[in-house]
Amino acid sequence: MVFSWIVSILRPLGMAFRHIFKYRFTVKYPYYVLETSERYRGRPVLDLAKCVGCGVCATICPNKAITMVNVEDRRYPQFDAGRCCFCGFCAYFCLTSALKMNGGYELSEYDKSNLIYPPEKLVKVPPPPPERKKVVKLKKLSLSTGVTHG
Amino acid sequence: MIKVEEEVVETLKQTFTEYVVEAKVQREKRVTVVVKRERLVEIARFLRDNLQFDHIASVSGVDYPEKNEFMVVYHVWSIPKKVLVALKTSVPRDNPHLSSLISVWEGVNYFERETWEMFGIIFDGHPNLSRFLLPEDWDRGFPFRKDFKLRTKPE
Amino acid sequence: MSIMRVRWGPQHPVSGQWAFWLDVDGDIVVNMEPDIGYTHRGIEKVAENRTYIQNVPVVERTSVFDAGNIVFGYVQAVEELMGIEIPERAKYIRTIVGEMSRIVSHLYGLGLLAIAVGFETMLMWFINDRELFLDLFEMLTGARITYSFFIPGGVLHDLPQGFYDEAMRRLDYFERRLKDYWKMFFLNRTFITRTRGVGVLKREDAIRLGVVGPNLRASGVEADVRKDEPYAAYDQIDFIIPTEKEGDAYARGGVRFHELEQSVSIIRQALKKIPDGKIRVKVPITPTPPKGEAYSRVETARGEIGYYIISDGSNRPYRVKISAPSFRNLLAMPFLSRNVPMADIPTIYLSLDLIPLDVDR
Amino acid sequence: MNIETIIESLVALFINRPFIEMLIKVLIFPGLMFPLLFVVFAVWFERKLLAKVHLRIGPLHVGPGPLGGIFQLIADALKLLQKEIIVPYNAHKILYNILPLAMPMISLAAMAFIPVAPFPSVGPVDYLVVFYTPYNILVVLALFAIHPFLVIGVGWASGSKYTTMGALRAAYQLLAYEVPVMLSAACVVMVTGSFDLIKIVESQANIWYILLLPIAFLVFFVSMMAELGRRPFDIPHAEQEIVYGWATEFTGVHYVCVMFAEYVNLCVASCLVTLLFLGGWLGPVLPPAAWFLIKFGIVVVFFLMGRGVYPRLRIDQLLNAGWRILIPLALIQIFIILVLAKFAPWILPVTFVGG
Repeated sequence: MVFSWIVSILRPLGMAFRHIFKYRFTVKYPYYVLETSERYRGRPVLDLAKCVGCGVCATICPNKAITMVNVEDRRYPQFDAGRCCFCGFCAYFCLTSALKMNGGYELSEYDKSNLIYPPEKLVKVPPPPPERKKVVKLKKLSLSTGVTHG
Repeated sequence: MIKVEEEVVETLKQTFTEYVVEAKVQREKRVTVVVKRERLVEIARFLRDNLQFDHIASVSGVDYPEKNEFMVVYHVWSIPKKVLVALKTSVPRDNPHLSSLISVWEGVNYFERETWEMFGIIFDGHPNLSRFLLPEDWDRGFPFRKDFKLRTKPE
Repeated sequence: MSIMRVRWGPQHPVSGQWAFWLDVDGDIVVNMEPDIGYTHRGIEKVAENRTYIQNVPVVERTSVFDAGNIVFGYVQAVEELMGIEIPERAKYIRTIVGEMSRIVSHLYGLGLLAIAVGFETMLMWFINDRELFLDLFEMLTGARITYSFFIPGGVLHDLPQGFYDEAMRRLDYFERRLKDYWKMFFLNRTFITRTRGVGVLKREDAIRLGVVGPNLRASGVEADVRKDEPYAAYDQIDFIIPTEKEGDAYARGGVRFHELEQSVSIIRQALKKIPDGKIRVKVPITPTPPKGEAYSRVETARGEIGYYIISDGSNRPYRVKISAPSFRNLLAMPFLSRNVPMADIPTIYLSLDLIPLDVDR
Repeated sequence: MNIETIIESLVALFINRPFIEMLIKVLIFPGLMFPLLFVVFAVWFERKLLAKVHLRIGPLHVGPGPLGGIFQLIADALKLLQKEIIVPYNAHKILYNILPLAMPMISLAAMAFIPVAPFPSVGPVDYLVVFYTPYNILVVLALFAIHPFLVIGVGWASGSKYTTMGALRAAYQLLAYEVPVMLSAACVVMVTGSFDLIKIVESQANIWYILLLPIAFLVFFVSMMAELGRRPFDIPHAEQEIVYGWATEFTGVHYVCVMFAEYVNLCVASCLVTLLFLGGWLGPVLPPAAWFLIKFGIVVVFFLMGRGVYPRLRIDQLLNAGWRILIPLALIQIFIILVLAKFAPWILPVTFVGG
């Protein structure tokens, strides 16, 4: 009884000391970025050649982040990142897969008006992370140390 | 499989013939009972004591402006029987009074308070019908009614 | 004797986005009143103004900690209204996502319970391993927290390449860690002293107050929607419902912990049994279910959630009532915090796993 | 009198051995500089150590390479010193402003009585100690015991509900744990037969008291932890319950003082544990000061580790533990000493009269 009492006090101490020497989990974000998965839902990117202007994306969008605008007699989606909830329905229900979700998630802007992406801006793929950033791949999980990230 | 549900419906119909407007088995494990509001407390107590409906699941108000009435739906689950009963009763829109079921199921306390706040249905006998989810100084009426005017965001 | 009225929150380290009014006599709380509504978004009203599929991300915001199971109920209610049966494979994928979501949510909830007694290590370790499943979610759905993955008719995506191996490896690791956790936290004498006998909820009180989920099961009631009314693929999977008799904070934590073990086993079985086939039946973009109503129950991490949806035949629901688990557990909070030391208030609050988002909706 | 004679007399006044020794003692090693550096290092080390236990990285930026974050405390202190001092409306203005400033002074005063290593000097003793008195253990413990009263005063003077609660909790806790601290220190004093910390250390040349008096060590360590308010005994602060306890209302310089006092107290307590039970500066090969610092560091790690391993106790459980477990344990230890003195007096370094 007394023995188990003492064990229950000392064992956590030992376990905590053991964890001091395990790998860290934190990713130092601005210097290192995580590689996102293939399906990652960042900002949608438009393929102008495929878009038929049907407006399904605007219909399905729960937050009215997508509105249809006219560009040279054609209708194209305009995207407002400030309203987007990143559900990905626009890309999923797109009839011609003209809209695709892209992994780019660094969407913050100083000016609110920059958050609105007219079709010509929506076409551009978000640039990859700057040079100084190192992309950390999802490391193989090692069963002994429990590391998942760098 | 569906025997327990039918038994519940039959018992209710026989015991409260006049006050049960409609009772039917919606599907497996779901029973819908529409009752008159005058005997709501008695029927609820009968459900709890004789039919073992002991676990309150939800209380929802529904607004039907064209019929000029509110529908209040008590969903009660029975842990031993594993059946959910929807106990419905209608309340006139111009005189929305209903006796509270807090003496039967204590769990309806906050549900009724919320329903009062959102629909303006007054539950007689409820100990504390005061502002709960909305701000203390809310004065724009009852937001979940259908005639509540939504304020749209200024563009 | 003089009673001091202390306002606990919303600017308080552990209160969350709500407040309690505590009447304190010395160090003993004699009465407690919740003051909620700081995050009231009127989701039920919002849902009346959107189409059935647009509502999926909206109802998910009820409680983002357990996004999978929260949407599960809504989607099932809509399917019941429309009278569609989803393919077997979709059912299994839903089960996997639901259980992973339960693990994620329980890890967070247990971590918060540890925070209530001042045990940051437990929170950090749990958050750490939560990441294992967030990565899997990212792989499967494309989002880490709010993965609007279920839509009426099925699920959005099929399991990706290599998901089985990755998931199995992570589950192996996680299962080993769970044993460590049991030793480190639940057999830790200080943690036991702090949570045993705190906030004892007896069986009859739990039923009377309408408490749901792990809190109800910790009081000795074996009630779980997954067994009572099996949805998705739960009727084809072998698992048990952990229960405890004591009904105190430790028992509530223990039930959650054992549910983690069960969830791991459920995911394993589902991944092994999953049949081939379609993952979605065709449903129009704006579905219009016939007139009627449906009440669907789903066991989320915090307990049973009920969606009562009334359809009037148009493309928007006439009424959506969300009977959220934390709102139902909330009634136990004032009941338990009478004549307890002030130091037990956070333990009671977080052992019930109340989430203000979920309470307010 | 020309300028050269002035300079010469000044040099004669200041550049001499006793004065420089005094300067070293007061300003550098056991005196001012040591606790200051200790606080900077301890805060950083606590953050880093807890981060490692939590599987995090910890502070990273202010400071070079692997010592990243070591100057974070200095940056924080500079920021806090610039801040406005907010005095709550209900507060007692004078006490609120004075008491927090008094706290670090009393802690530093306790530090002045602690000898840390032998040091051949012309002063009254050949040890590194600022003020020497043969009753220094009594003085240190007495200065330690002033803290509860300051805390009660601070909590009351802040005029807020949370601070009052925190102060009352602190009063209960600190007063309850004075007794086991005194009793377990008394064990050491009994065995040594002296109130002098130097003699206590010297008498451990054969066997450290941690081996001779394990129960007293346990009681002393645990009650010191409670006195310091380290987790699992940080009930007076108890962030999750009463925001930050008696220190909730402090901003700017007051907050700096309060936190500084807490860490100086940690330093004093670790010194005491090292001196009383771990043989102080005794040890082979390395210089005595190094031995002292090594043992001191290990004690500090164990003091800090409690925060990563145990949750906080409740006030009633804490008082129970104090009155019902620690005090009887200390009394048992005293009894054991008496038994030893009767039947195996050769173990003890001191001979009891009539033993």
